[in-house]
Amino acid sequence: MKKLINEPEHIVYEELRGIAAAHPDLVEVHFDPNYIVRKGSPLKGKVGIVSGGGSGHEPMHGGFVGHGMLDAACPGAVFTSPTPDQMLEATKGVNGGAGVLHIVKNYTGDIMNFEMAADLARDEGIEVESVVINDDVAVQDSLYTAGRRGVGATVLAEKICGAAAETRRSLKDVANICRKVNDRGRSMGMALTSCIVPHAGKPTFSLAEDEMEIGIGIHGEPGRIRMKLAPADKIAEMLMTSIISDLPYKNGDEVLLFVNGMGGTPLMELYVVYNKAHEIAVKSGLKVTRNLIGSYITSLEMAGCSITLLKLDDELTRLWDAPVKTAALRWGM
Amino acid sequence: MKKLINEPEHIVYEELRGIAAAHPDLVEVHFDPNYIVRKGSPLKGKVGIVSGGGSGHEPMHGGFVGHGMLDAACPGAVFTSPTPDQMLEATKGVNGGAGVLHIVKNYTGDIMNFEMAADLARDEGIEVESVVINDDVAVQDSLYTAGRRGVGATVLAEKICGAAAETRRSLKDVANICRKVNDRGRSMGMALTSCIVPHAGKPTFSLAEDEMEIGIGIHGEPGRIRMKLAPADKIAEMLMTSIISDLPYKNGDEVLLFVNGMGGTPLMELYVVYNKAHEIAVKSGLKVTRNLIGSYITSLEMAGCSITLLKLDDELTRLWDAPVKTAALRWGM
Amino acid sequence: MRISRDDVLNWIRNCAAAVADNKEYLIQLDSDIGDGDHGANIHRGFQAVLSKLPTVADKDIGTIFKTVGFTLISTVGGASGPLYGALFMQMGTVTAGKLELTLADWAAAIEAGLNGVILRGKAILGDKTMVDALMPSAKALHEASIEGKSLPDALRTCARAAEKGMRNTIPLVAKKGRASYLGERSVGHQDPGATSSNLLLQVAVRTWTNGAS
Amino acid sequence: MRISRDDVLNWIRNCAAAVADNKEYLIQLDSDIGDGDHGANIHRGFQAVLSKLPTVADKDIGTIFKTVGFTLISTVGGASGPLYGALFMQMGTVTAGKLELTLADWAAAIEAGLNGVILRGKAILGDKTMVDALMPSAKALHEASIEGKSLPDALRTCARAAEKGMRNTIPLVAKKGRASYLGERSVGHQDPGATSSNLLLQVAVRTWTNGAS
Ligand SMILES: Nc1ncnc2c1ncn2[C@@H]1O[C@H](COP(=O)(O)OP(=O)(O)O)[C@@H](O)[C@H]1O
Ligand SMILES: Nc1ncnc2c1ncn2[C@@H]1O[C@H](COP(=O)(O)OP(=O)(O)O)[C@@H](O)[C@H]1O
Ligand SMILES: [Mg+2]
Ligand SMILES: [Mg+2]
Ligand SMILES: [Mg+2]
Ligand SMILES: [Mg+2]
Repeated sequence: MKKLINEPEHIVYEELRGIAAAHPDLVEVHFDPNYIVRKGSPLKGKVGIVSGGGSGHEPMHGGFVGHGMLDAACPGAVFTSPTPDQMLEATKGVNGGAGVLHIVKNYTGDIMNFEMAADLARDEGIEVESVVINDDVAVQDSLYTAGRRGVGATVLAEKICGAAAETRRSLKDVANICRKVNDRGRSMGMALTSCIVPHAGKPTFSLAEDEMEIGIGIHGEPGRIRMKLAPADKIAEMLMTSIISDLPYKNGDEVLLFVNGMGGTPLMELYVVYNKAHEIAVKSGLKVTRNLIGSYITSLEMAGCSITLLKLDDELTRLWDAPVKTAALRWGM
Repeated sequence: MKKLINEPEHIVYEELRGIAAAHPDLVEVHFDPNYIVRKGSPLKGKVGIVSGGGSGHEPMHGGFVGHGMLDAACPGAVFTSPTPDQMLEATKGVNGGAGVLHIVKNYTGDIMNFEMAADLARDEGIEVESVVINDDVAVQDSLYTAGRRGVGATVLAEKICGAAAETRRSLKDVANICRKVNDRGRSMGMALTSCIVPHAGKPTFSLAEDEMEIGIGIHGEPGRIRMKLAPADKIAEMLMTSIISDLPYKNGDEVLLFVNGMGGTPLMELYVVYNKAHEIAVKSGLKVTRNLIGSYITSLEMAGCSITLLKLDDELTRLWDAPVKTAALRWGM
Repeated sequence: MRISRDDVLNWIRNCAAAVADNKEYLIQLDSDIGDGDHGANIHRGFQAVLSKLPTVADKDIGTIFKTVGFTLISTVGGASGPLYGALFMQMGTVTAGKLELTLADWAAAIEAGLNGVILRGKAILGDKTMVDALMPSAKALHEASIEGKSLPDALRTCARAAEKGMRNTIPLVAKKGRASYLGERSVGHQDPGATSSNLLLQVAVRTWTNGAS
Repeated sequence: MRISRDDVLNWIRNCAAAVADNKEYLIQLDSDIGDGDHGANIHRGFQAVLSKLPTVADKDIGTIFKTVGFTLISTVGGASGPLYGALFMQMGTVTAGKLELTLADWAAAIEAGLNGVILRGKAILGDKTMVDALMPSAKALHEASIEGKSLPDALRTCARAAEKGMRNTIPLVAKKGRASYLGERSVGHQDPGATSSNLLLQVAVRTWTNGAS
């Protein structure tokens, strides 16, 4: 296991200490229970936005805490949903009287732990809305599965909802905008290599030199299909075709095209994928008016990528463009 | 070779097309010869800043073209210095009458190719200054080597010089600021894995599961020492000790601490390294007043990190904080 | 033939030890069809339980179970944290105030715990989850209690049912939890949660047929 | 016994073919003590030369060499681009206007080329670079020319010197170029640039001792 770590059990703690040391201007890091909260929280009259999930997906979510995005992030152990006490404390810490939105990725553990936290927060008189993100088109039917996973659209939802909350929109509004992002966003991912969960110490799955997995999530779980390694253009085509045919996107739609690295794939390759994905979007009649390229929702050191498409409208575009100041996403300020 | 690519020979071309498609608001991409130039160039009366080098280090340099940083970047083949015609065309394209600064990393190839380009540009009546970045403390003595390599300080020099040029400082001033950054910056890197040069198709060097290389550059060249894999804290200590003792930094100095990923190492691990590096800096009496954490100067998909320290003063801090708007580094606008 | 408070405490301690021993095995099972953390998750939880236990060792069994449940909820995370939390919380509710348990009490506790798991996780038998180990166990205990079996016999029947339920998950297609993303590819693998549930019930036999019984 | 323009063109074409054949080998050598691109670099360059060659095939030898040099400069990159560029540019300068070369001309061309490489790269003999293959070759040609050797003999002596110079780089510690970063670890490896330089001179023998002579 080749990682820059000390003891696997300490990785999240040391990472959080690193974040605390690096970004005291943006965030405060609380321990026991662990959560990262925006500096100066709670903001009176502003809807608080809390997200969270297992660690190992950085910069999501801790790197997205700050002006115009999240008010708090709750990191669990690696690939393990955080516990309700974390979300409860974070929720209390960011409640400025306008209520708190929980942005929850659709995983059994995240759902249940956030549910318990929301119940506990409501018991303490805090208004909480939860929106579940489930944009992964690789998972087909919630009758036979735990439902579609929440992946790339989460990053977009956090940015867009954060912008809405910054303008003092109501909890109901912000939650509805979050649902809108989820309704209009679709993603699919693939892996060239597995990742290694630190406490496991070896790859979660093994892929031969000439194999890849299509339809993976972000937890090193095997994908839907194992295939022979294909060129980047073919991979972009497989992902884009599944995504575009799912929504379906219509001719003339304005979209945000997000090409995401899984953690071990360098930016150079993401631009090669972007090149083809953009071309396919245009050929399909879509107008790519916004984009995001980089490793924003990762799976430890996994090599691979995911693609997310979000159908934009004026409101979403405006909110996407609004200023944001976080460790990992920043513009306009 | 597990990469998101099509043909190895096309990787730079396709990447450049991806960049062109992704960032038409920031840059224009020229082909044959290849260079990326800031939108709206040349800017009258502004010193133009040109850098370049082999591809495979993204986002450096193409991701740094834009307001407040580079005016142009010249990408060579993977790990191969670009050719003089690229730098010549880029220099002509960004010359707004105030001269052009070439920021050159100290590699034999880069030096010679940039030298030829500068001569050719001068022949065409353009004032050119060249500053060579050589901040890698892993390489000890230019009597016995090609001299210290240019690594992490390059990113900082490009940001800081870009800010200076933006305020219409003279070519001489901007070049002097660049030299100052180089004089006050020191770096050292390490690798957990080799990278694979696309046209080679296999790792440049091979490391056993329990080995690492200390003192590597950014071209997959082997480092100075091969060692048993050590914990992140120990690695941070080795790098920081070499860096701090080299300058030497003095008690009370304000510094920028830059923890850089080599391409295959996820952000999570960089924060673990940052945690210790920051602690060591503080213990050594340094004040970490600015920092940068992420994969900014990479070596394809190599896993590993480098650390750069830059001794700040008011001028450098102000220039670092100035607005920048590029694909990979952005704040204040 | 009762289960004393000390028996209960010993069971919990032995569970923690058994989970520690099986941590890698559970990680391996979860790597095959999940995300490779189940062993680490419940190990972390039971270690926290171990350090919490002394603070409630003189309380009633209900309080002890509830404390275990609460501790698991705030330390395990993932899917299994709330589920094992619910199991122990519900076991605590129906044993509130008790200082010892009859076979009927134990059967009722496991049944209540199972219902807690089902209420939270909404899995049914055959979804390839811990429910596949817990439901047959609860049923076996319930029947053994009605049939008037001895406590050791009942525990053994229960453990056999748990093990069988666990093995039965192997050919199933997962319908709940992370393994469900794999669809048909989940076939041929034993569910990690069913495996850890079976472990707890095997430990009960080991602990109580040498000790209390 | 002269080297005609066609001979020169054939030599260049054969060099391109030899570089293509040895691409992987040169990449391997450069991976050991450099960055693994030397084979790809000069292959890219000589491919560009091949497509440029027809445009100057009817020009004098000096123009042909200069065109080769200029093409290498604008397509190879890295350290070897400017260096091989300088080699051919200087060869072109001293053969300007010529339509055929004597042994003395060829010796002068290689010597001028070597000086171009030294002027650009500032390496001395023993720095573990292409100079270690080129310098003995230039010397051998010069002496052969003075001694009045036949062209084939001179080419063979030169090629032997080049090969020896190349082999001599193996035990050296690199002092210039990328391999110098390795310090003592560069010992035991043959320099890629010396290897490609030797290749060009071996091809000269092969081409011109079957053809012109
Ligand atoms: N909805 C559910 N109902 C019952 N048990 C479930 C459910 N979802 C998952 N499980 C159980 O949880 C186990 C996985 O736990 P764990 O690995 O700790 O959490 P996670 O899946 O979040 O990583 C599965 O093996 C399964 O037995
Ligand atoms: N200063 C120098 N003088 C002469 N030859 C040099 C010098 N530096 C490097 N070389 C030659 O260049 C070769 C490497 O070329 P190449 O791999 O194409 O470029 P790079 O080192 O930039 O990757 C070396 O093997 C060496 O023979
Ligand atoms: Mg998990
Ligand atoms: Mg090179
Ligand atoms: Mg799991
Ligand atoms: Mg090389």
